[in-house]
Amino acid sequence: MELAQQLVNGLTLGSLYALIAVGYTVVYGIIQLINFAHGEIFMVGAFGALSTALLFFRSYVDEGQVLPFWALPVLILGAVAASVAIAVLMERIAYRPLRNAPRLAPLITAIGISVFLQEAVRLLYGKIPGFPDAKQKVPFPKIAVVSGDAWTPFGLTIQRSTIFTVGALVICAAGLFYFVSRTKTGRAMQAVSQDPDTARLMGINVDRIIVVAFVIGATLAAIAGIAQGLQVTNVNFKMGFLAGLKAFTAAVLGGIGNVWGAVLGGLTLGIVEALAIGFIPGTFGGSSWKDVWAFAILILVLVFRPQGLLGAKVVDRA
Amino acid sequence: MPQRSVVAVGASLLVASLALTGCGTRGGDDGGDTGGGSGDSKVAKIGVIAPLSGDLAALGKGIEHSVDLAIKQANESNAIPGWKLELAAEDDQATPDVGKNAATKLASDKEVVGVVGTLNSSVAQSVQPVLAAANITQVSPANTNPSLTQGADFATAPKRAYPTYFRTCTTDSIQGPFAARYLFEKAGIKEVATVHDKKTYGQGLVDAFTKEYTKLGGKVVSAQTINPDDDKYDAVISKIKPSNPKAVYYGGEFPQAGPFSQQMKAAGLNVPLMGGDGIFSGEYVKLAGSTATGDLATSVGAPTDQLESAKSFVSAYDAAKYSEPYEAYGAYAYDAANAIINALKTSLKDADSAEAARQATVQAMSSVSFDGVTGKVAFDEYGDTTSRVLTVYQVKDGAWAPVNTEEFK
Amino acid sequence: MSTNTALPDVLDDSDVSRRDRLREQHGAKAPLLALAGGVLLLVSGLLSWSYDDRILGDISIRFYPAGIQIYAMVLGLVAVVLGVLLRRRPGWLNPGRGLAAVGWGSLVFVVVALVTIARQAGGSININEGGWVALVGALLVFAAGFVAQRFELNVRTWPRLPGWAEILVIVVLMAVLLFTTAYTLGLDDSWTFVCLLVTLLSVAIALVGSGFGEYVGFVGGNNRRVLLLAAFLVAFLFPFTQDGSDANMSIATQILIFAATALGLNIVVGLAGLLDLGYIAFLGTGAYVGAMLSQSTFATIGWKPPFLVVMLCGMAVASTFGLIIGSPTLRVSGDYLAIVTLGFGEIFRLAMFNLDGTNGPDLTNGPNGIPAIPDLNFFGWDFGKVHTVAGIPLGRFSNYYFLLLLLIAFVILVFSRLNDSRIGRGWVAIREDERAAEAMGVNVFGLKLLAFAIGAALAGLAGTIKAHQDTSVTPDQYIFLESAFLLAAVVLGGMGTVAGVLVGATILKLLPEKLRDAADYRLLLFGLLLVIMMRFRPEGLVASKRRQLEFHEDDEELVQLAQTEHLEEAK
Amino acid sequence: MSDILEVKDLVVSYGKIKAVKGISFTVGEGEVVSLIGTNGAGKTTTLRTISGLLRPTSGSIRFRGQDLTKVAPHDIVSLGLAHSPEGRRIFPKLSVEENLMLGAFSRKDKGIRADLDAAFELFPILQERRAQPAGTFSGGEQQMLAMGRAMMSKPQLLMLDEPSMGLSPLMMKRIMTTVTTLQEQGTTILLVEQNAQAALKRATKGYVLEVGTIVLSGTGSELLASDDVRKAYLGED
Amino acid sequence: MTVTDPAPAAHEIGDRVVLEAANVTMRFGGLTAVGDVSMRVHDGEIVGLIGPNGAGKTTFFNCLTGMYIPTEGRVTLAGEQLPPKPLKVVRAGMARTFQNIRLFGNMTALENVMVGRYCRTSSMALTSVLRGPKFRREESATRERAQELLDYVGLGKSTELLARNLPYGDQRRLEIARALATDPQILLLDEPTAGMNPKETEETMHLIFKIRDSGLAVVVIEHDMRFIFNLCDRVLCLVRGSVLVEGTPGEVQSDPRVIEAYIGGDDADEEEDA
Repeated sequence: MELAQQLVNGLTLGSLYALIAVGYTVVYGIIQLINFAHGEIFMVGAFGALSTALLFFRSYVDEGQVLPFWALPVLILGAVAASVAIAVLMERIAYRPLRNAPRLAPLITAIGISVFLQEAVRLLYGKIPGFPDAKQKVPFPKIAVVSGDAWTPFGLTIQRSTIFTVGALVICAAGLFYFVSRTKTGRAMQAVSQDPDTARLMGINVDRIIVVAFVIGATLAAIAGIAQGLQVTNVNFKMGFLAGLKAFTAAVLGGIGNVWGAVLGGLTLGIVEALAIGFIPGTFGGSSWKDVWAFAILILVLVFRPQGLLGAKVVDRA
Repeated sequence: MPQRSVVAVGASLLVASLALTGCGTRGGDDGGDTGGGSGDSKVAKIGVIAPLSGDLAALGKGIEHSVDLAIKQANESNAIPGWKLELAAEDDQATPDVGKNAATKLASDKEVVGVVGTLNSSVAQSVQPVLAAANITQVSPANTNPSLTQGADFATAPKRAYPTYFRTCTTDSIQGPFAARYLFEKAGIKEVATVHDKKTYGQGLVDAFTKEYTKLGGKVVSAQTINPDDDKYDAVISKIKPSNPKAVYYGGEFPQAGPFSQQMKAAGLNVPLMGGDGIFSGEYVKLAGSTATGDLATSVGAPTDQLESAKSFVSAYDAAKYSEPYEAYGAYAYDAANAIINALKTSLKDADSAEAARQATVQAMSSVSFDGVTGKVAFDEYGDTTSRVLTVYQVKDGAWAPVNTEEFK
Repeated sequence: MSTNTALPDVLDDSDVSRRDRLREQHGAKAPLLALAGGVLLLVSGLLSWSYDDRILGDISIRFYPAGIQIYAMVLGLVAVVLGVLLRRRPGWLNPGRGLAAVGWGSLVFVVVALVTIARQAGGSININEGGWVALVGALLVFAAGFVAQRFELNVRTWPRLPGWAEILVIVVLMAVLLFTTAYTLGLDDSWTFVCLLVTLLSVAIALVGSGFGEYVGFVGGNNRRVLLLAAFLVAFLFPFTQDGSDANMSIATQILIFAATALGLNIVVGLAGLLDLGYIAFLGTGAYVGAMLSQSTFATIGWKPPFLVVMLCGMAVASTFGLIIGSPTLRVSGDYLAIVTLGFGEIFRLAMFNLDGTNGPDLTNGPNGIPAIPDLNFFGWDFGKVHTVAGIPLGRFSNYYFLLLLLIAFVILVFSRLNDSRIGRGWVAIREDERAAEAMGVNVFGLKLLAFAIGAALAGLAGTIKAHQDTSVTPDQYIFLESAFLLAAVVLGGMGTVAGVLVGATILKLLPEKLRDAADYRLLLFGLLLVIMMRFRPEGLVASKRRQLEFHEDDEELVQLAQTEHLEEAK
Repeated sequence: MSDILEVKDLVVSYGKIKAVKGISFTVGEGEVVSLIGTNGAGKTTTLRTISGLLRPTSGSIRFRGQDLTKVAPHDIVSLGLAHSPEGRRIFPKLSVEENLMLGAFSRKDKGIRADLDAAFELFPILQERRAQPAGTFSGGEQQMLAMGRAMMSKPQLLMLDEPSMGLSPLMMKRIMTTVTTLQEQGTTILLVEQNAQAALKRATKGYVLEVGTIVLSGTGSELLASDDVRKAYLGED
Repeated sequence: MTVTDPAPAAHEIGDRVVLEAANVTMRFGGLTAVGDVSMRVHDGEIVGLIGPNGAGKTTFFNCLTGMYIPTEGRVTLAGEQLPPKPLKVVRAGMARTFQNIRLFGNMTALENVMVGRYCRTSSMALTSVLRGPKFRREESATRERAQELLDYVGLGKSTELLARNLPYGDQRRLEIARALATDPQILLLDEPTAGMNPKETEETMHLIFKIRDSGLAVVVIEHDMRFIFNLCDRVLCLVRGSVLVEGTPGEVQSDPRVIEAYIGGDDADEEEDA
């Protein structure tokens, strides 16, 4: 029973990681860039949803009421809009000029953006009239159907937010699969990831495809942001850092550049963490060591399978 | 070169005209800058080391303003004749390294006699030796780690670590047992689960709680820790839930405790959560949401609106119109500053300079005793506060309400 | 059929930009503009800038320049000198570029100063005549810099001074450096500090841009040992300028520790090309070893050896960790290595956080860390006490400063000697092309491990001293952001260089200390700085020759030479 | 014969280094024009500039009178200019058919299917392996795929960069024969080759590049007969 | 058809077998890239490897140099079986160049060659930091030897140029100098004249002769038939992973199987393309 419960917990956590990890992997697959700031895109998505709630459902929020279910799509739209806007800006302003720079330059830039976005939200969010100060955790509104008391089938506790998260992952993954393998733009994405210059010669607008990759990543991250908000009932400017780090780990674990790898890596990582809390006996178990186990698994996988679980050959641009 | 001569003539004209209009000497540091007033008074500074930027800035600013208030009041009432008190606030960014720099800077300032700070125990550890070396009195409004006053083996062989260090808040070793007695004796809860965030404060609280609670005959059915960086506690809650505790005792601070309470109840574990003064904050109620009703917290001193001295502090603070509220530690900081001022009354009396009075101030601290905002302010042989009045609060209608005030024995 | 004769038309530039045309038309006016602007700036220093005597120091008094008035005069003086030089057109200088830097610098400086005055005093009405004169002067110098013609440097015409004179140049330079540093650090006011920084930066860029820098490099090259000795002497003398105050020394010691660690990282990243995102763990290892083996009552290990042994232990343990972390590099490369090292860094921090007796053995006291680490004591020289040397009291941090100076000298020695050796060539070869290096008989695996081990050992050594200097060791000092800062110091300063890393470390540690007014915004600015740096100068402030070529394809002359030769051969 | 492509005073630089130093040439309708020269002569740079992957420092490139220097590379393709790059550069993880369909990425007309069949007819081996990932192919087969892919955009001008590079003599002959076939079908071809003999023999016009400059030009047979060419590029003394 | 120029000056081929590959087989999954290939190279001998693309030449090369571990068979150098590690192979005396030049682009020509000396020198970290007389002696010897080799291949004047800024032909020669710096007994050249004009090709041929004359054995992969048939003492033609024909240049180029599988039919029209 406890095993099943911890698997559910792991699945929830893993789905969230997977949603974020896809963003790392899609962008890496196209331009071999570790977009370290992707965690912040996730955070911006969560704040986007919060802002939408504050703008359009103010009365509910102020009175601590539960938002109606139809608010969910509106919040998703708001979150996606915020994430996508920031991601596209980031690509345009910071990354595009560095397209041909040595590898370290975009990485440092990414760290810079990450710090910048966190600080910008922390310092400036509360300065927008009507918005709460974001220097600390900010409560996230509850939404009918996806928030509230947990289901308890067979003695298991399944949070409603879990169902939202896992469902979102399934829908997004299916959509992504269709997009990449069945549409013309998807095929162009594959072409760009294999050989951008030649893709240009085919008449593919590579810059546009790169933007598409950032948009896809940002969309999924935004949905993850809402999922996180629903699960933990608050958002904060730092939430992107650890989640981003874990999701990046998941992407690498699955084989960076491979969308299915990101999903698999995310789920694996989530389940490893949950099981480490629940089932590693003695003093090295429990939640204080779970991250150690997660990273240890990552290192082990990479040592024995350097390209990750589903990854293709290592791209070494060192 | 005609142009050059034009420039030359122009320049010399300019210089000549200015020579006529303005001349004077630059004043030295000691001259006329103070802008009138008591020109003959000597200056002594009380420093503040607290996080004035970053996550915890709200708490730090509250400390700074409260000390500022105490200093202003002392100057107005001319508490120390012949001396003017000034505030020297330094940011520690809640980081030991930065805190050490701040302490070094204050120690180098010959006018500094005492310091109120720090907020974090970890920062205190690196600030203590610097201030001790310079004989500067340090009073912390917020450090709760027992080892800061009583040394590494505080439980078995307490030994004063730094003679210059004092604090106005109680240590974990009082708050924890106080909560244990309340739960066991008053609330009649015999089975609890404990959770802490492994930080100095949280762990100390839970350790002290557990010791007292089991001594009383209560049972800790599950002992868990969380990672303060986490947002999600599903796995930990899943581990606690099967053991069916009647309450959860949480050692830590509100940013984690609030969501923990919320998630705990969403997962069907509908028992009260209790914590220390770290969760006694309006923010906790906001984060924990509507399901927080019934959650408990202990805090030091009697409720502020029940003490006469506290009421006047609150009204004076409001009147001073600071940009940030006094927050959780403002009252303690105010008391800490007043403790130093009280000591200065003795030590500065015959001192030639602030620096010369440092040692005397430290000695005077042991005899300080007055009624402060948080209760009686006095220090024992380790530098800990002798005040042991604590209050249990409970969330009712979206706010904390006092339920029981008592002196801990 | 036609035969075109091919001439290497390397200097033919059909596309002269508008700016070049501007320079051709108005270049002749530049010296005059510079002179006029410079004189105005000089004069402005004698005038009052503000009615309020509390802003930016006290700049309300006439004919008694202070603070930013002096900076304005310095800028003016440089502008005048460059203006005169521009007129004379010496072949060994390029005053035009220098003027451009001074122009930009003066303008930024004056604008910052005036805005600060206006803001703090409540309106531009509070700006006195000096400020406006300076503004006009700065605009003139700026215009001069904009239109001034650039000359090709002819390095062969550098005058070769007699040996003693060259040494004198170095000594004077170093003296200026010492004075400036002491003065800069003495500033308390954030905005005065910013103004000074702008002044120093533009003067420095002006000197380098106009060719003085290369001249100094040339002189320094002739007298390498003297230069090194002088640099260390200046560093050694620095505490004596502090008049017993320890405030700046405390910052200086942190800079030194940070720089020593960054230099260790520079071996791994800059030379061997291995991206390490968890490097702070090695500093942490050293610090924890130092703490655990110290006399602290909180120390968890009973063994309390003398500090020299502790230092060796710190190095040994850190380099062992380095080897453990390094060994997966055999199989993992590129971006994957980055995440592995990041993972190890997090594991280290979490392990230190957790090893408190409840979760695993009690080694580190968990989040509380190991406090109350006593000061070092070398043969009766107590680092915690104030010692008076030559009448100047030297406090606790000065003592550590001297020790750390020895440390950094050692680290620099190791770094530069390794760089210029068989090992260093092996590292660079691996960085360039790992497979080719292997096929040329370079022991890739061994050298990678060596890089990790040596880098880690240096960081570990720094850590043992850090533990005593900080008096406490806690896990939250060793978070990922710190590793990112280290990497940023290396990249901002210039990968693979010593000077660059020193500069980078100084900037990253000093700015936040001095910009306390902007304390809340310092991380925001830091993020922005990283982005802007990478955009406009990815090779860092001090680029190693090799790196510079890698980032900007500037090797024109050589390539043209090679191509011409090739062309001749083909004929 | 009208000129389909006109390159005038083209200068291309990498940073401050000039790789192409002011070359001019024209390609007429239905011609096969060869650019020959050693590695580093600027041949590939020229082609990459024409197809928009590189931006010229100065000079003009006119394709049917339209200046290409400001047109984005993906738009150049739809103008009717295809470029089969050096080293083939097929998409290794995509199947043969997907590779070919990407060649027609910029097209929106209905004739794509028919052109796919035409490509298969030109290279029957591609049809046999239409579902296989292209990365498993040998060099020669990849070259066929690359040419087929370029033809899928229905180009008016086909630029082939070193189609014979790294191929065995046998395969080289096959590829060169295809070039002739394509010309006979009416495609204008700009051919860059190191193999001067093969390239010039088929060329209606040829240009010899050395270090970024055109040093010789003429008809294919003129150049073949030239002493300079024979000495420098055909290895005859 | 024959493209052989008048035979180069006669030279001695030693008796000693420097390199012997015995029944080398290399499989990747189900694919056999190299199947049962045997080859012997003597002192002072130049052996050519030809074959169509994908015939397994480069794979075979990688088996020889330790980049791949052959699935079956063994490779011996001067009688010693080679350990399948590039590092040890180089130490044993085999050096190679790459098909697509792999120089250390951001190092100078001299430094590139000095890296080649790595496996013949021994100063380690501690000695490098201490800089004793032994270190200095070794360092200056390395420098001298590197300069000597640059002079030898004709790059004496380009010492301080960055490798990536060298003209193409010089980069090929620098690669050879770098390989020679490892003091090999045998040199393996992977398409050394790819991308060269006939004049450069000829210079390369003379350089290889010069190397051969100094007693080294040389193995060359090439597509340029004229080059290979003029250069080599013996030629192996690989087709689909195994040896189709082995013999003197004359024998190989007139072998009908080689013509059919590799050089192509003798139709007059296409003759001059090769």
